[in-house]
Amino acid sequence: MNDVIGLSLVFIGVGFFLAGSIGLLRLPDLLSRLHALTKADNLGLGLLALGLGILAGDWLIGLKLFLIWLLVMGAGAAAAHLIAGQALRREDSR
Amino acid sequence: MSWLLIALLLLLASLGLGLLRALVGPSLADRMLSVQLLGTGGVALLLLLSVLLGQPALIDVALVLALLAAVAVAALTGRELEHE
Amino acid sequence: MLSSSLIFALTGVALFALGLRGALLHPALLGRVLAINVSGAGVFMLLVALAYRGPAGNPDPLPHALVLTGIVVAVSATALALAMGRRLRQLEEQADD
Amino acid sequence: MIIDAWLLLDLILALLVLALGWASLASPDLKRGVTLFIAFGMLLALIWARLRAPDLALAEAVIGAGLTGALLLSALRDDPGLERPGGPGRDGSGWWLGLLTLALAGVMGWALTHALVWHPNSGQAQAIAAALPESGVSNPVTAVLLNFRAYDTFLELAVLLVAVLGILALGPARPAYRPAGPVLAGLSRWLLPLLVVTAGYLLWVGAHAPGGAFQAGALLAAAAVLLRLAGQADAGLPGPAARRWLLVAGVAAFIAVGLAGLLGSGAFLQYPAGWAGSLILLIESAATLSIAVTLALAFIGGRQSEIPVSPVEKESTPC
Repeated sequence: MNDVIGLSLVFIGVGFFLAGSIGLLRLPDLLSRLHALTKADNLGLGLLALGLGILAGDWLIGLKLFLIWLLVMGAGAAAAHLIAGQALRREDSR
Repeated sequence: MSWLLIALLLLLASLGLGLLRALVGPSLADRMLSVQLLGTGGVALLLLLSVLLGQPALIDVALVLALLAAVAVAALTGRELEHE
Repeated sequence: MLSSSLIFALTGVALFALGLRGALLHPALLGRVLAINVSGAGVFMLLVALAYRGPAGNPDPLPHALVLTGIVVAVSATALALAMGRRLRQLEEQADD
Repeated sequence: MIIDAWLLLDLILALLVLALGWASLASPDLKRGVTLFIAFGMLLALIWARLRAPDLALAEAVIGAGLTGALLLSALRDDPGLERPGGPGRDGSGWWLGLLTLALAGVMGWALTHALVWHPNSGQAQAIAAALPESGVSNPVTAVLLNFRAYDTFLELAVLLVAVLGILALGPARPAYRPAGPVLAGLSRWLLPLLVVTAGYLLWVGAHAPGGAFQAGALLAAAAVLLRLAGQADAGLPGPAARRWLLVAGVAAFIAVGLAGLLGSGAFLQYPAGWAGSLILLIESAATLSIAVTLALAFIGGRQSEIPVSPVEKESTPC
């Protein structure tokens, strides 16, 4: 049972990654791509890590995966700000 | 286990699609965004690989990649010269 | 007979050649430094691919150790090359004045 | 079926890495080229992980994906002239040089294919695995680096020292970065401790799992790079005298342990029985600091004496 739940979470997570990549390719302008991508990826990684944690069945590994997810989320939010800021600065200077 | 391998392939396909944005651009920020995706997706890929290859050390690699992806974006968006 | 080892060994050769061509032909100094890094990555990939034989066996750690030192030397050599490029540019500017 | 899926994975990875390598060199805009090169480095880290080389994946994640890119970007920022064509003219000779490298690649690829298809693996991996219990550590890569082939690592640290001396001799430091805005300042405030703690973890764990002095040192250097990007001109490095000591610490530890071995066991770098593990940790700790300071100074790009370092600094100090 745990295996089924874990695997489903992994696949839903991968689905979010696919959605994010397709968004990155198809959305018309930079800022909408930025929003779509960072949200989809962080959610995708979270679900995938949760699924793998359930599959591993080891709370220590689960904790490590959770910490990595927190780290990626924090860094991702900052990175999105920095990239958006850089894009705006470049537009100003043109 | 082979279900995880399918997940891994799908994830890699997703990263490949994202990298197309890095190749075509057009703006530099688009390419940075693609690098950001590769960082997050790379972490996910490493976590899956660590289970599939039976190498728990790859979780450490995922941690380090997550840390360095943030440093890389900081370097990419680095400010201009101090005295200008 | 296609194997993982062969795929990455051939990719390594291709990267090496790509980098070598860039190191010879890239118009800008920084581009040539970049190209040398790409060709170095090709050599590393060749070594790691040769250390890896089949998914079952444990890979040979000796090439891994060589490549590890190689990665660190490559980054410091890159830094030295960039510092030399900068000095070269300064000397050229002085000569122009 | 399972084997085929792995091969498909390998083919996709190989194609992606080739495309990124090609695109980063073909780009006329060098900042774009370096951005693609950072992606190239991240992909390499994934490939090393795939090829069961986690030690390399760690090093590549820090250096290929981070430090090299940061170095190239700071050079580009400091001297936009690097983008201009320079060096001898190559008009007309380009096509045959390209053809020549293509031919070289063909010959190498043909030879490799033959070698891989016809020749089995040598027994080296088994030999190393058999000698591993005597090495004092259980991570085979660390055993090779610091016991079986410690000479190589010793000389490599000497090479790093020479490189950084060259950089220091070539001129003053690159100009510092502006003080960070709120986002970058916030990021570095919580990222820095994590980088330092992870570096310590990798150094400690290197004895029995992937990690070790190179990865830990590079991670510490990444922390220094982040500090400098956030506006701290000296990248958090200590004063000039301490810097010199730290730069030579790795080589010095190697020489000290090597000479002690010479006196004790009659051979340079021969560890006395039972002491190998502790001596390796001692050398690795010193090497970590040396590598970190070396790479941080490489990023700073020269002596910090001839320019006003930053408005906050009271006086400029020679290094």
